[in-house]
Amino acid sequence: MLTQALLLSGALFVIGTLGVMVRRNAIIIFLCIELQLNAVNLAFVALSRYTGIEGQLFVFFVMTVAAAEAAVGLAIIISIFRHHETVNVDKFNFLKW
Amino acid sequence: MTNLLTSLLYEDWVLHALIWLPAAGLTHVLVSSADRARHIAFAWSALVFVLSLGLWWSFSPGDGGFALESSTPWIESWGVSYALGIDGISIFMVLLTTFTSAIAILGSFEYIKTRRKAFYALMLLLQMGVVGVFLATDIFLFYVFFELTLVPMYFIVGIWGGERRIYAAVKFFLYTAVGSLLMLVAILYIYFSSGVDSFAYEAFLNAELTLREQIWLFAAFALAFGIKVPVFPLHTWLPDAHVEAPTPGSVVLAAVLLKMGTYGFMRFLLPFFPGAVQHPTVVMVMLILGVAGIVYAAWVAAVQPDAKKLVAYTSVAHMGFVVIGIFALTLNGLQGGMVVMISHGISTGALFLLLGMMYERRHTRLIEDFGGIGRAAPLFATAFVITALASIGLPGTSGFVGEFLALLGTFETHPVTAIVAATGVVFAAYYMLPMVQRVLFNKLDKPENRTFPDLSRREMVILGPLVALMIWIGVHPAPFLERMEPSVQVVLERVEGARPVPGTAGTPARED
Amino acid sequence: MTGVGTAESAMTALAGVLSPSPSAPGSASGVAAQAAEQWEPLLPGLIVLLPLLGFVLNGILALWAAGHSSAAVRAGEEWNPFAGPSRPRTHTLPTLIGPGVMLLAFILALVNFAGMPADLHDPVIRTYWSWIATDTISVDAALQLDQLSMVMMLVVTGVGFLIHVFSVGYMKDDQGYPRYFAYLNLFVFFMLVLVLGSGYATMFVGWEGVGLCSYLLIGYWFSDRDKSDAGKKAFIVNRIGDVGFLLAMFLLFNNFGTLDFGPIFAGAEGQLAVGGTTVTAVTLLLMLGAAGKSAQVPLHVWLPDAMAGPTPVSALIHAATMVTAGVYMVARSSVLYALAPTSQAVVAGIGVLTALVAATIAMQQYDIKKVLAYSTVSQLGFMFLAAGVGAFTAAIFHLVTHAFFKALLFLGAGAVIHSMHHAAHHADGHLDEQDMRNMGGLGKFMPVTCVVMWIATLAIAGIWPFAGFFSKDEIIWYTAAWAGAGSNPFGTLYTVYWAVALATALMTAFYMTRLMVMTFHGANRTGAAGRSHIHEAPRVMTVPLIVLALLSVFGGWINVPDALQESFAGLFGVLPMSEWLHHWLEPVTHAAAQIQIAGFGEPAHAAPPGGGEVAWAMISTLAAAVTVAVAYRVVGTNKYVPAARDPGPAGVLRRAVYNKWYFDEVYDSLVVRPLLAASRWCWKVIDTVVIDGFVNLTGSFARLSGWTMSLFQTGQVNMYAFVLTLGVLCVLGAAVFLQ
Amino acid sequence: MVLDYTSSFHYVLALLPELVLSAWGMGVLLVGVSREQEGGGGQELGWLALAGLAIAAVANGWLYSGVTEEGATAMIAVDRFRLFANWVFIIGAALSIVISLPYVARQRLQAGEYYSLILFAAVGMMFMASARDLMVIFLGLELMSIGVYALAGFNRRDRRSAEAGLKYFLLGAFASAFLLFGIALIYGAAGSSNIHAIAVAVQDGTIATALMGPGVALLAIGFAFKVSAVPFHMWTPDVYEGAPTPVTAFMAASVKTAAFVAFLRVFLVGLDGLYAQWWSILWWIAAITMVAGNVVALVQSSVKRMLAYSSIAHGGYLLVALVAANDTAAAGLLFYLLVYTVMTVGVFGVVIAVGNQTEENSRIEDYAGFGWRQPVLGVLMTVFLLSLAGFPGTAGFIAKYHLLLGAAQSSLWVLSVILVLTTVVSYWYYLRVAWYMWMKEAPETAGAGGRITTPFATRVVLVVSVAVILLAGVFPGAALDLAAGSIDGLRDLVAGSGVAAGP
Repeated sequence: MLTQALLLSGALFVIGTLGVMVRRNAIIIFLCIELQLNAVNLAFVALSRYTGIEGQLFVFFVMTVAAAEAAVGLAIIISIFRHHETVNVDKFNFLKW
Repeated sequence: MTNLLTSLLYEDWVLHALIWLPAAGLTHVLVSSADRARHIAFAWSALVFVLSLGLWWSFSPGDGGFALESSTPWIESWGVSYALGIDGISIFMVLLTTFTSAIAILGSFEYIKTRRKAFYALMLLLQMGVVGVFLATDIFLFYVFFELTLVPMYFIVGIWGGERRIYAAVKFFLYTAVGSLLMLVAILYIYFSSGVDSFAYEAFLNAELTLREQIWLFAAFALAFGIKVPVFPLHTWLPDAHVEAPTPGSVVLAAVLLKMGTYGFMRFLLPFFPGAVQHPTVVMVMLILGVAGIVYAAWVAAVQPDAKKLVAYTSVAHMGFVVIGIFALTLNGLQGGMVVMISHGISTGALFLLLGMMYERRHTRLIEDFGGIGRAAPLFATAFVITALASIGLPGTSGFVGEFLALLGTFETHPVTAIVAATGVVFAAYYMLPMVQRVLFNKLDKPENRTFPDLSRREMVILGPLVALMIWIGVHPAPFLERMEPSVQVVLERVEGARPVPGTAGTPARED
Repeated sequence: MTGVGTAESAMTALAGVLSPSPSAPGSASGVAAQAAEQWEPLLPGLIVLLPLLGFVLNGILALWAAGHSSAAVRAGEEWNPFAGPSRPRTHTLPTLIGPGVMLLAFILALVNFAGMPADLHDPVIRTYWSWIATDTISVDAALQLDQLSMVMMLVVTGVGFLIHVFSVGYMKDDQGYPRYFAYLNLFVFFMLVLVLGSGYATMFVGWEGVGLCSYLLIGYWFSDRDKSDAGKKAFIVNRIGDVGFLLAMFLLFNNFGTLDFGPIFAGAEGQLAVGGTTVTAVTLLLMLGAAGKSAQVPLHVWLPDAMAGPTPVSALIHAATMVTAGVYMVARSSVLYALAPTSQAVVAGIGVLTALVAATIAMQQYDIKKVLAYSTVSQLGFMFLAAGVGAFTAAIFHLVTHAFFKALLFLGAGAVIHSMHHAAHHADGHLDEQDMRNMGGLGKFMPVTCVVMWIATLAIAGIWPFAGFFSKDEIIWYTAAWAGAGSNPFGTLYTVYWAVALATALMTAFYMTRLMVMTFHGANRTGAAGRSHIHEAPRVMTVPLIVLALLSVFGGWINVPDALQESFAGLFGVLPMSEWLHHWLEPVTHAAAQIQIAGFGEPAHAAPPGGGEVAWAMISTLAAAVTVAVAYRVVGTNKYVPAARDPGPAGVLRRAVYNKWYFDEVYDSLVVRPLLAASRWCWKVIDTVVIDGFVNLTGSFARLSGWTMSLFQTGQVNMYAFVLTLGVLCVLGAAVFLQ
Repeated sequence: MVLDYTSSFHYVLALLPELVLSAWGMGVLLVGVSREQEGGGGQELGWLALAGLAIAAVANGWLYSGVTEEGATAMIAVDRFRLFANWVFIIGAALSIVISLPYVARQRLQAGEYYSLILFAAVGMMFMASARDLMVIFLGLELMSIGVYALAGFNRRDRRSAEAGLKYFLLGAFASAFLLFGIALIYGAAGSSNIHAIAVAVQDGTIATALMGPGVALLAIGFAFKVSAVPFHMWTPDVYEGAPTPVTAFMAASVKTAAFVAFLRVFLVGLDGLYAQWWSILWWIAAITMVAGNVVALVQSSVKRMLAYSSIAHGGYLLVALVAANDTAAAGLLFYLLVYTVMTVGVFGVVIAVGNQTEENSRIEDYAGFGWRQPVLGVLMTVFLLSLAGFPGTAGFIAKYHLLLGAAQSSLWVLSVILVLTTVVSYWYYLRVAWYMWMKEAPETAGAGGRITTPFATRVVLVVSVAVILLAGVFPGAALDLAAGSIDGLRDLVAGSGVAAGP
């Protein structure tokens, strides 16, 4: 059971990873990251069955952190949107090399 | 003299003073006005020189070990000490440094016209670093000073140099750094091999190293020092650095910075890795490189249109004699190498000063821009000729004593090397005389050369002692030879005492 | 004081020059020490020191004068050094100091010569200070007085003094008058060090020192490119020889642990096998040194060029003294050479080849000094022939007589040139003052010079009873005698040498007569404008000529061979000093002679085709006389035209000879140019392209790879995430793999 | 006193510096909000923040001066290691604030938010250093990161700053996910997230290997991202270049320090038993980081970006200490971080001065002749550069030497050679700045730094920094002992207690 849960978690995580790599919209990318975090949450929950209650506790920490990240991240996205009128990360390559 | 020195407790403070007085001078220069900087710098360096002179009397060769030793813990947790000492090898290097530094500073009075404070501060910093290199008996301390000399030289070349000064300065810096940093790794290796938590020279001597380890470490040390010397084919930084450096920079570079390499050979390479040093392949490689330097550099020197570059290449050739003298592993070879080091410091330093005077007068260093200077400036020409002759090793000058002993010592163990190296005697004439001719002799056909001023009083004061030394060492080198002999003997005994059993390849390097 | 104070040692050294420590570390046995104590040489150090003192004083004056003249150069003015108040310093003092120190040195040498006991068996060594001393080598600054060095010292100081005097006249108008005497004094100093040094190392000091002076004096008029070129060439070629000398010293040191003559010669027989590799190598290397210094083939090319120096310099350095240093060195090393028969054959071969080559070239030269230069080379070849066949005394004998008559010839030529110089000033157009085609008939104007030069010519031609007859005849005879020696392995070779030497002797007579005729006889070709200014030299120049002429006449009588003593050559027993020189040098050459006889057997008493000493003496002098006569006729009938109008020699052979067998050209294309090309190649290719290329390439490579890597830095977040994920995969893979 | 957590007040005491700083940060935020931005440009808020740091320092000093903990298993460590790291964070934050003062004013940034974010980030860092639990590390890391994301994009008027913020945020969160996944796997494998418990489990062999391997790898990746190790460094140059320069300094110095401290504690304490499995991975990362960081820095034309790559390279050097994994290397790492913080902030301080409190003049050409126009700043910059290059006489040398010493002790000869050779490479680009400053003449049109005014406080701080660097370069003994003392007993944990205990 654990194996399946972890595989699912891993699959979600990979999907999130792929999304970060291929998507261009900053918000979508961020959502993919959220997907990754939630994949980890799944793993925590699954593991907590064997290791104790802390695993489930961690999930709440992670969710909190994700919320905080979302707040700051969206603010940053808005801030850059003001400059570029777009959230397409392809356009944000003023800094390079 | 000795009594006087004793009454001043000279032996207690002199080594420290030699290192730290230039630092005091540096500070003084920085807080003084730009106009007075040169005089202040000269006063300090002259003071240091005068103080160092006492070593001549105070130092007695004894059994060849270090004298005037002192050691204060510096970084205790690493076993690093501020340990100084002097022996028959370093005393001459120190004297050469204090002497040429003062001379170089005096020689730069007219040459350096801008940013004087910075220049003289850097010169004193350089002097401090070099003296430290020669006095340190703690490997860590040595390394710190060894590296420390790079910075002032980098700026001296880079700021007051010629057209391609930055290229030359960076090349100088990086070239040297490659070697010295690898040496640092090797130093650490020995540090951990010695089993003693100490960077003291003695502790390193006692490190137990297999032959294979020795050869690797030898390579690292030899690279560091070989670049400094410079040994062919690691020499290409030198011509650039010399050509671009301002005169005083060239003087110090040639007179003492290069000696740090050969000094390292004698002080560290030979005693630390006696097994590797006696390995036939290692010896052969070093001798071949030394000889290659002698012949190759002489050839290249001969076709240089730029007088300074020519002299720079002659440095490579001269240092080749030191290298073969050292790696011949004979007493005569080592002593000869020492004398060549001293002699080269004096004669090449003088040559660079002379070239600097030419440059100050004519703002060119191209040989073809001169000609017939002998008519316009006889004193200059006389000094030039004597210096050139000392440089090519005419008997009666310092150059001969050194080259003779070095070649003799080499011949004792490696006749073929000595035979090839001896052709350097011809090639020395081949590069030096045409330059002398094209600068001093021939027709005085360029109008701007007709007004070439002869030596000023200050310049005579600069060149006089140098010329006198060339002749003194050439005629009566005994005081030098007898002072250095016990120490050189110690190095040699150390090498020979550890003659490895032939055929043993040595155990593999320590496991990781 | 720690006992190594230099101030004291310097003082001791200085004091020691005047009162040296009597014993020498290496001076052989107790008997020798006793003999040495019996004879106390008078201030030998002072003899050497005097010329050095002269150099210092004249040098100071020279710098003073040069300072004035350079100030004038800078101001664009002319400065007459001999006018007004500066004359004492530019002329009077140098005149007194230069020849003065030489006179004192000569007198001291004479006093010592007179005091030297004839039976002194071991050299007297005076040690002044320890020069180069390490644990294994000890070279002292020491002088060695023995019969051989005494002879050399007398020649150097005596002939040197005469040439100094001559120079007073010859150089009197030269701007660098004090400098000239400074150099000349310095030369004598080094030459004395060379001949008096007590070991090879000390000798080498003088050896290179005279080379330096030669360089300075050849290039004395350094503003002239050709002249300074010639000086440079001399120095470099000499240094090639010096390498041989150096290596020989190393080899000797390896075998004997010392470089002092005493122990080496005493131990040589015991330590070195006859004909062994070591001794052969040592002697051949020494010969290389000698060939450089004494201008033997193939290193002879510098000497003719050296004629660029002032003519008295040519007389002193390039005829009488310095160039004979090689002969002296071989004679000094006689024991070693005797132990190496192969080397001897080589030495003799080089000698005879040089004699022949130089003589042929001399026959077709027009420059009076060039003729004399090649003649010198040729005569030096004779000396080496003598040394090579083991006739060391004969070599030294010829060295001495040659010093007399060749110095005389050069000085005479100097007088001619001096005179021609004045003529050239007034001639129309350019007039080469040394070209014999511009001379002719000068005998009328310069009778004294003409007569003394004829004496020298007859001497060099080997005509009895002039000095050259005795010395040259002895060389030729010894070649023949050793060729016929019982077990000489090189007997045939020696016979060839003998024949060539004979032919060369006749050629000598020919070209010298040609010189005399072209210069002094026939019609004058100087041109009317110049002719009136040709005059005899002043007394200060002619007196030394006359003294040398006397020596050229009678100098040979110091060594009349025993075998000829009762014949015509010894005036049927009247000439007093039968084989005096031979006996005098016996202590020095004795050992070598013993070894040689042990190896070759006794020399024969007949020449290869038969005939004894007296017969061949007569044949040679008659042949020479005939040659002179024939040459006088042949050359006298030649119609020479002034150089400006002369097309030069015709015919392949003549042209080859005229061009000195193209030695210079061959060296130029085989050595000089390839060396320069190689040097340039090393610089432009190895240094610039290969080494620096590698260095810069390392830098470029680093920057290039940096640039390449920075290309990944596209600024695209997706790209970054992609690279990051790649890294993750790698690390994860590695982690799984490592588990 | 001894903290045995019998009283819950002990928890407060154990977290005193963090608590002080958190509270102070909120205070600064409140004060900032309550004030109109005017006149002083918020400088007084900066000073206020500094005062908070000072108080935190006092608290830290109090802990340092003799407070010990009972056992070594608590979630929050009260050991020298943490406290030493706290010193470094406080110094880094304080220096960053000082060089920010004129910058914030000139750029008219919201001072209250700015300074409080720095304080919050510092709190996060402190948590990372003190954490003996992977989850606490994660929380500290996020606290720090979120603050720094905001700081990087703080200058909303500057699109480069915004872009930097966005990139940092996206990639940082992305990397956090990996870290978190790693934590989850390790937690599953060892049955605990407590570092000490993990260590014991590893020692006893009671771990699920299949999860442990990937877990360790992912954890390493998460840290590698924060220390900008190649190939997880891609964000670094862009973010460093785009962020406001004082923030760049803070990031380069303190963020890296925090990541390394946590990295060290996790790997050298918790995962020490798995050294055989992770060392070669870190070995390669260290090697590649040193090479790539230095080599790419060669071709940069912007000083800021060059320093970004240089900081990557320094990360590589520091990784060597982790690979060496012995006490010498660990002490070396701490010492290096201390020195690195001072010199990095110092060098950015000069960059700000050259840029005249703006983002201008950051091209290398702008430094031409700068040294002669501003000799004091020039000399300071030169010393900072030499120290960054690791030149004898400066603390940078002692620090780098310390790392080498550690590497040598573990016989990492190849890595040592790579370290010194890449150091040579770094000489080139550090010296390049020096040669522009001293060896090139300024263009006649010298607008660049023509009228540079540096506030007194900045000057003092820079001079003091240089003095510290030189002093620690010449007399490093005390600082070295301090660093060595901070490692004392840190790794004994593994052998020390056999009791597996929860938080």
